Amino acid sequence: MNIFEPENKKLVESEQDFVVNVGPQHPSTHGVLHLKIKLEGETIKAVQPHLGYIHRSIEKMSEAGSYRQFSYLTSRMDYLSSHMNNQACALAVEKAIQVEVPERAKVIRILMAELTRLASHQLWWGAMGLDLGAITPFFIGFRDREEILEIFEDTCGTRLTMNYVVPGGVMVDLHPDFQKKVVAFLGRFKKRIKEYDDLVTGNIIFEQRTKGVGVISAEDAISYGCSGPVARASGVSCDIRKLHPYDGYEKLEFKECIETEGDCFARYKVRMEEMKESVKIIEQLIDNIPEGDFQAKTKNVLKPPKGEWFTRVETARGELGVYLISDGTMKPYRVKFRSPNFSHVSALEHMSKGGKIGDLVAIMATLDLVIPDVDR
Amino acid sequence: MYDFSGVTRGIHEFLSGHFSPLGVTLWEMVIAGVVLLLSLVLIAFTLGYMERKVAAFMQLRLGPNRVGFRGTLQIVADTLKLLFKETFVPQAADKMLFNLAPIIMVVVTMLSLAPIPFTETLQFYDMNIGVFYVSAVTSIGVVGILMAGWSSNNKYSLLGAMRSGAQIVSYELSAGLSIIVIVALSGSMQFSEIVQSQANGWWIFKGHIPVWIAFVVFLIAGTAELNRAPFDMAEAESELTAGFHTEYPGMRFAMFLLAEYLNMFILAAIGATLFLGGWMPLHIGNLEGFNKVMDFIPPLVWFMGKTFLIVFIIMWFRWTFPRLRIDQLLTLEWKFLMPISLVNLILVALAVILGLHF
Amino acid sequence: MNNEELKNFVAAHCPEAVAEENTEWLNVVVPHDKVRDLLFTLRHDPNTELDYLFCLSGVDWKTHFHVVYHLESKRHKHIVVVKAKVEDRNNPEVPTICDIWRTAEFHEREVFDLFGIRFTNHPDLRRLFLDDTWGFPLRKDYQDDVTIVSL
Amino acid sequence: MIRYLAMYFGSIIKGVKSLLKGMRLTGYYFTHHKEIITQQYPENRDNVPMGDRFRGEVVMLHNESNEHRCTGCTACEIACPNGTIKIISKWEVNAEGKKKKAIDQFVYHLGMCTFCNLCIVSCPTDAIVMAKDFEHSSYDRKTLTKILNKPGSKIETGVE
Repeated sequence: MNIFEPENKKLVESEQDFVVNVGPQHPSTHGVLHLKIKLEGETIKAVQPHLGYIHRSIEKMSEAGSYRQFSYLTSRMDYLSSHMNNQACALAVEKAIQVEVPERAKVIRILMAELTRLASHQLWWGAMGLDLGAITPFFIGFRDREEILEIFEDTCGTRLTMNYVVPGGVMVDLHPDFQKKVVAFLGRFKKRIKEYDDLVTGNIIFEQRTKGVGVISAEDAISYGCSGPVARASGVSCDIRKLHPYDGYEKLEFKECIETEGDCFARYKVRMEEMKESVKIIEQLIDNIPEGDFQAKTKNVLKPPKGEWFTRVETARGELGVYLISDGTMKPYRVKFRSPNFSHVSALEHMSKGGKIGDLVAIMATLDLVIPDVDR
Repeated sequence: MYDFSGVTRGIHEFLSGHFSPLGVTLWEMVIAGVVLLLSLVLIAFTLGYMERKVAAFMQLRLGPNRVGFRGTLQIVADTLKLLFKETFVPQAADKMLFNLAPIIMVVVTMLSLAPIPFTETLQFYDMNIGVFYVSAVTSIGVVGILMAGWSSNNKYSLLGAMRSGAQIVSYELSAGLSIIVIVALSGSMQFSEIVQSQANGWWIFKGHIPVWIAFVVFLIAGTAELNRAPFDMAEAESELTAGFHTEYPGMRFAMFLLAEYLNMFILAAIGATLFLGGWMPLHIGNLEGFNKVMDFIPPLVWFMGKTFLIVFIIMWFRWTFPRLRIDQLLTLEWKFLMPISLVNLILVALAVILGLHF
Repeated sequence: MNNEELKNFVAAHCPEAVAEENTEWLNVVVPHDKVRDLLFTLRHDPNTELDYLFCLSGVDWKTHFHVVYHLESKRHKHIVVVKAKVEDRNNPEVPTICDIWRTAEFHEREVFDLFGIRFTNHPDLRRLFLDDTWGFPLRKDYQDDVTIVSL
Repeated sequence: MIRYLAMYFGSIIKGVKSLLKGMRLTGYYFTHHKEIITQQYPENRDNVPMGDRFRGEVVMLHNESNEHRCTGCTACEIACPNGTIKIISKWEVNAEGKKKKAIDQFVYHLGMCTFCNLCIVSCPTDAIVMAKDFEHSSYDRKTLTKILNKPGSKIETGVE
């Protein structure tokens, strides 16, 4: 029954092995990821991730805070989709204390989540250009992301770690200018996304760098626990918004972007498509935000009954799971965050084996790793 | 109309009045050297400033604008900063080669500047094998890179140096072949004669399609020889942090930078001389008035204008394109540029032999 | 399969399994030495085919540990939660499943790092985030007066 | 043979076209300086574009007669996830001769604050708000510990 064959995990076997440390401070690891790669010339023979450089034990810290307090920490996990992280925590707590969220709050949450996804993908697009050696996309991506962050700043007060979604709804009501600004931004962005295509998508060098690189098959993607755009690029249907809808995603019309090639270019295409879908979702909602409360009435101190709840949310990077266990007191007994990037890092070796160093960089760029999310 | 020979003659006569003939020669060499060095530093500063501004405007930024008028002195400030930095040598490095590498890079670059005609009279040494000399000397630069990469005792540096070696050796071929096109057309390897052969029209206009192809090939191969994006495999910031000069601090690093910018200038100057007529003004057929106006612009301005145009194109490449992978880089050379330029050369040779060119 | 059918399926293959009441998905608690066989069956049986391990976490219940496997089937769209119960706090051991789901390799290393639960036959069981001298911070009896400042 | 040649040159032409597309975009930005988005920070300090609700730091509101609205209920202290706020209270005798709890010092550790807004939301009397000031950098960590109630300030009448 044991189909398991132990692989030799020792990286340096002889003096001839050429082992290079990529990271913890390296321009293309987007943070403090440390990879040990074994090379033969330019070809990668083995990749070994070393994690923990930014481990803050958010799960342990969450056990110390109350149910209202712990979710602000999750903004610091995947800081590029902090809204969705907060949303996942809020959903878990709401499930536990059985609170019905008002319609208006749900719509605001979706709007914010999709704007976050847009901003995250814009940053990814820019950073990916940077990884592949083109520096200009970085600035163009950031220019558009900046506008979204300004919208966030208006409503939430903060640009990156918002802590806007709280159990029971959202923290404060939308800014009066919110709708106007979002509509104006979408109008501009729909024109600008063509620039993205001009500069990168059609570019022959970019295509050569990404097509057929870092291929992961559908079975492997599932087995490695890949989710989000990475799994969808391999043809796995895994959009939580479709499969297990939350906060009213079931009422919206949008497409789950699926490619089948499973290479870097497919992942790129999926994310580009997702941006367009996010724009569509926002357009469906922005003109008819229901009136009403933005927050349900909840008790001051939240005390869920004994039990455990699991919520799954589609962040910009994939599936975020929050596993919340309560022992009946006012503090969570155990919180586990299933972060998408953690699984993607484990799939890194499978994807990049046999490729060149340049391929490794391209793969890491299209996996869209956020290291604080890996280490937590 | 504009002539530097008066100035040089004046200096020569002034010196002859005070020194023996040997002393005059020595002094003249010193003066030429100082002028050369100063102009090189000036050129490198200009290019550094230009690169920053071009990059900034292409990236929706303002670029340097704090030090000096519109940031013109920023590069001077940076140089001063690099000068004051500690110049350490890594413990495990091969100290002699480590210190020698940047010097080789800069010396080679300066050597290759000798035969380039800035104007008809402003030329350091007009040798009859100028083109050959330049392509021979510039390829020594790779030795400097290999030395830097190997002696740093750093794996990134070594990888970068090896990449650069493979790259420069391959791209030398198509760059050379595209230069030979012009040599075949003008029938000389002497830069001054090549420029003179373009008196009735630049090669890019006279030579039609083969010269256009040669020009494009020259631009691509030249960019690759410069180790600049999209061919910056030797540095490849996101892959190898800084490639062969990862370990170099302070002024030694600045020398690599100086060499890079000067190489870019030299490449652009060669391109301008061979394809765009060097210091020759633009003349259009029989438009006498137009030609007169064009003649009025000093040759040095013509030369610099053309050179900086090519420099701008190279910068434009850099700030637009992603980097190639090392195997694609070699594929581009051996499967595309090399066959194309070979066929092109045969076409040109036939045209020259049959007297078909204009 | 719905939860009831899944429950019967699990009961048929692993009689020791205890199902928990009032849960969204089927939760079964299994002794740690039986969990590998059960998981292998759940993964490879065409009726269940739980091919997506989306969460692997450890829980310290003070008297015992749980290693919780959240499994989903991409084809049948059902979800099963399997909990391996580890009684021995001093030398907790659970057989590895990283040959069944590749993603388990890192997740098991994380659980080992934070709880000190050893996964037997794991190919590369090293600490993931913390260094070797560190304790197991997510255990409830973990004491660290230096780095933990309670408010 | 012809097909291969056509493919060969076709790929070249397609590639060059795609490259020129990108160069057209960067060329457009190079020549259109009105698209530049850089802001000159220290110069535009007076009118930095900022959101209305920007969270810079926690401040306590005081009216003209140096009165604040904080009752010292410690709701913010409890709500704060990382112990940023510490309220030191004292007993005060009010006009009617009754002893009443009032704040002595409202200590705010800016260095620990994550600007999560939970204290503002929890405050029942709207005594504290988020200010827009964002230039907090300092060479001495001690300057980041602030006392928010002004010296000599009192609680506003009518605030319970």
